[in-house]
Amino acid sequence: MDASFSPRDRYLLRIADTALILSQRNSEWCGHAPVLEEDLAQSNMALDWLGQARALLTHVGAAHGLDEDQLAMHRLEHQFFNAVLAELPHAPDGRQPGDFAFTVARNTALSLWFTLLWERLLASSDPEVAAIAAKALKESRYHLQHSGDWLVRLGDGTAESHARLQAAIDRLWPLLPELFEDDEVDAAAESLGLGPRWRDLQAPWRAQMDALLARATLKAPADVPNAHGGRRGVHSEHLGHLLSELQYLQRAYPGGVW
Amino acid sequence: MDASFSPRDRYLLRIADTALILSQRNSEWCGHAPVLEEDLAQSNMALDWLGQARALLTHVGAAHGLDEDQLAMHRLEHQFFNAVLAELPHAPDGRQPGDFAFTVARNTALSLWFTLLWERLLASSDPEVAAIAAKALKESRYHLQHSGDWLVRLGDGTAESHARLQAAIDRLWPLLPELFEDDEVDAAAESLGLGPRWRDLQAPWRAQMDALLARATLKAPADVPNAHGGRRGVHSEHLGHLLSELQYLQRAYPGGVW
Amino acid sequence: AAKEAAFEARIEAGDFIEAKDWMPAHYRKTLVRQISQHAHSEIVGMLPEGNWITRAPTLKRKAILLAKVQDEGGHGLYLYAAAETLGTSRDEMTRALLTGKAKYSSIFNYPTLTWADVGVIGWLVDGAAIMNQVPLCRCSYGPYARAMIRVCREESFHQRQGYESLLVIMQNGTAAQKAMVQDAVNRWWWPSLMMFGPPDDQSPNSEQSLRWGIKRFTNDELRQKFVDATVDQAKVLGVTLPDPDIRWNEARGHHDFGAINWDEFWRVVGGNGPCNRERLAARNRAWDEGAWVREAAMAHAAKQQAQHKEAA
Amino acid sequence: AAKEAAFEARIEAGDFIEAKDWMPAHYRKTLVRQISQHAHSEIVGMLPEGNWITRAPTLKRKAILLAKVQDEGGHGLYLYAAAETLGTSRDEMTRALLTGKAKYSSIFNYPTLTWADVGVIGWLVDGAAIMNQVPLCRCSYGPYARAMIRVCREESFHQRQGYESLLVIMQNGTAAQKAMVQDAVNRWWWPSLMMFGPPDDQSPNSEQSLRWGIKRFTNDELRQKFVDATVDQAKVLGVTLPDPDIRWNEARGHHDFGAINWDEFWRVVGGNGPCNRERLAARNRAWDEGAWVREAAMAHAAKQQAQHKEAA
Repeated sequence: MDASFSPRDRYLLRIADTALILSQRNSEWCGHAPVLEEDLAQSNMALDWLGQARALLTHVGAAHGLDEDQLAMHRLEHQFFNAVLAELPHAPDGRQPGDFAFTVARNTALSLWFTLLWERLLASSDPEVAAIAAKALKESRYHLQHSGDWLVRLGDGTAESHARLQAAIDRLWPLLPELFEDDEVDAAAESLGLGPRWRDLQAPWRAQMDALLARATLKAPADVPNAHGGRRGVHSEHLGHLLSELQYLQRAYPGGVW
Repeated sequence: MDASFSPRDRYLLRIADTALILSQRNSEWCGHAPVLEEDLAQSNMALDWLGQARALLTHVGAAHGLDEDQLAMHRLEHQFFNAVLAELPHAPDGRQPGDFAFTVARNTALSLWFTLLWERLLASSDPEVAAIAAKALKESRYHLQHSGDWLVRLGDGTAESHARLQAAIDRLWPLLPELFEDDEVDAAAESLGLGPRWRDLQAPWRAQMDALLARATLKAPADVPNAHGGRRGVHSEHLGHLLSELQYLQRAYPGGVW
Repeated sequence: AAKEAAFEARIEAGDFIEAKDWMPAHYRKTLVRQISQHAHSEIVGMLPEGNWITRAPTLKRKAILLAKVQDEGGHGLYLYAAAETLGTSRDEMTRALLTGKAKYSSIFNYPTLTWADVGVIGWLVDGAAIMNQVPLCRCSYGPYARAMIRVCREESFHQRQGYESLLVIMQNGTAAQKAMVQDAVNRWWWPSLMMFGPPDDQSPNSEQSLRWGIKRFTNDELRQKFVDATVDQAKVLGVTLPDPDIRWNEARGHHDFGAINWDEFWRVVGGNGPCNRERLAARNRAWDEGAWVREAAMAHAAKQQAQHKEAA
Repeated sequence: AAKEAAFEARIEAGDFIEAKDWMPAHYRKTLVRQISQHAHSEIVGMLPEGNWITRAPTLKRKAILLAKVQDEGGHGLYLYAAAETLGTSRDEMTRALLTGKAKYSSIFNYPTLTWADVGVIGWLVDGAAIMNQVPLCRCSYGPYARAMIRVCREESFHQRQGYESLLVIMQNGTAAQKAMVQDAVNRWWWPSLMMFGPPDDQSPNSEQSLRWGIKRFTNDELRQKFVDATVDQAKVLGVTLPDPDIRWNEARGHHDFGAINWDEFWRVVGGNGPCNRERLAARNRAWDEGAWVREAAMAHAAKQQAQHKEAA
């Protein structure tokens, strides 16, 4: 796809792509969860994130004459701007089913982040974004409740579940700094009134996360410097594999109508 | 791809595709094997199978004005005619690295099968096929030696390795009948002098496999009826995922030159 | 014996039997078997369609498919709950599934090989399921009948969605897409017909079930209804059903159709279909890998309870 | 001390030191560290390129890549063998890698994100490696020098293959393909320059290594040679090196270039690059999951030996 994206587009695509890729990952649980109720809950969250992504992609695409599927299915890897955290497989070795501990930890971390972000986007100067945020915020609060409950339940469950959750937290922690990085895209969004600098979400995120970790008897690892540039289109090696699935059908049947 | 394949084409594509897909699977070990020497050996076998597939695809494609890559990268799933056994992931849960026990068991079973097949193809009425067989037979004998040695080593190693190998044999056994099935494509190949009916390979395969299993202190499971139609383009659910990787790049960069 | 007579009279009168009511042991057992088998089918049925969620061709189709597979999980939930009213537990039923003791619908032992399989499953497999299930909404056991009302409503919706997704392709798609649809129809047609079970003369449990109002039509009656309904739908769609013997029989007022390969049916029921082993392995993996999660949830709940007690 | 003087004299004379020869403990230790680090780099280096084997765009490119990654494994094998002549074992070295005690080239802590990365690694990363390694073919320790001759021959071949694969795209490819190449060059250029190690004034071990003939040029000398050679290759290729400060300096007879971000270098060396954790995890997984295979092979060998003894 040949499209050059403005700072406004990029700001919104970062959010849209993070929701889209997280949805794609969580949909992998459908049929494979530890309890049937979680097959439903994970699918439900995946559906919500997919819906949020679709709304934003449609909104961004409108300016380029592109629809949601052209954006989702025909961009190349470096044109995706999601945070790398969203694209990691649930288990480091890619096994199916994945590591539910990581799923719970990531969904908690990102639901909290989304909740804080949507709260701020309610006041976006772009009324469409504000409208999307209003719906998404309700969903995110539910996701945070659900995932946070599991975090506490598993962190403060058995010795094994505690160890697994702590390992999951340790695995995701180095991916967090990207969620709070600051750059010219954020600056543009702030000056347009489009949305907050992500950096501004860090303090409230950390305070609430620490409270959750404490209830879950888990420890926050030491912070490390940011090494990830998903927001600038520089991803982990996992995204390419994920996209080869996500986009396969559109590419294998060119000109298809679905 | 719009191409209709004659019985001759299909007969050769069944062999080519089995080699191609087996190569693709075994190449997954490169960098992840239990010992460095096996990183090299598995890669080497993958290279041999890839070479055999390329020679046959080039030969089949010539009649259609198609090159090896058009055949490998632009056919849809139902146009692949490999035996389903070749496409299974090394571990049932898809984890990386895979189950080396299954790798060894499958490579033994298929190397033996390939050895018997190439031996018969030396006498093919198609001189190009006979020439390909001459080179491939030497390679296959080496593969059989190498894989068979591992089968014995692991079957008659520790209690754990024995159990793993037996589980691997149990997992692959239901996939074997397809390798010896008989149909109109085989009949055509026989009457053209192109190659043997696969059914004719069954007795010698079973005799040699039983001898190897005995040395490995492993048991052949009970035979079951054939349920797989990879040879007719009806695969397992694994091939589609494998193809989404194999073909991604050609499809994502249409008109590309590599 | 008086109880039994009263029970038979209520069945005769078309009353619903409720969980607290007396019922013959065999009636109870038959229902538990049928309802749990139905629940298991919903759960195992999540796998073949779930296989395409990550590869759906558009985001809208992805959302529809994800919601559909989620609904199947939901059906599994109500059905397990309905079976529990008869004195079994979800754990017990799950173990029966995982050890291979309990059956599930054999149709899910076939693989989903293309995207069109998803649409065709909606059209044919859900179509056949509805044909089987609508009569169960009037089943004599109340909790099952009520669960089936909800299940059937959702299944009809899925069936229409599946059919519609095929119609879009057959009306406006490329030649390769249309070939994909026809290929999927070719593979699913016969297994769909097998979903109604063996022919009436080989179906030993049917008679009793009919008498008890657990079943309302015979296998062959339902199969014929399905063929009659589907032939016209295929015409509208523009696909060919892979049976040269299908033709309208004026005298019978039904479509004739070719002989079903019952050997294949029994082979797949007997465990040797293309995906039997993988389906069961996938369910076992989900269960085994989830054990620590379930244990931890119970441990946490116990801790919470202990705290509440202490506080009290 | 007499031994030490004789050793120094041989080094001075340009003789090779062999495994059985006396050598200072620190010389031995330095070599073990360097050779094993080099071997580890080959092994870890299989991962980023291995990531593209299943997705290579043509069967020919797949064969070339598979053979190349296999060669890297082979280099690992000779280098471990060369290190073993100094009295260490492959197991010992492997454990040092897996626990994070031993280092490997930091370049492999960057991800391969597109197919072009494979070509660019061949061109730039292998190019830089060769620049570093060719002098080692004259290293004072014989077994290492001989291993390096073979390694360098194969690396040169890989470098030409990588460059050629990019040339094909830049000359005949589509705009999207060319953009992919430029993007890969942008990502790999600076990390390639870092491969020569910190600036000379911050490289504490260099001086001793130079004196012992383990090293032949300083980091900065090699880096300059690499820049000079690469600028012209980039021109032929038609890509832009992502450094606006690159220009020919007539007075120096070399190309000037921009400042390297040494903070990033130290961050990645320190374990916080984009892939450090995943690379080490992948190696540990291969090792741990392979434990049963290695144990069984030893158990089988022991059984065989016991049988031979009995037979004898």
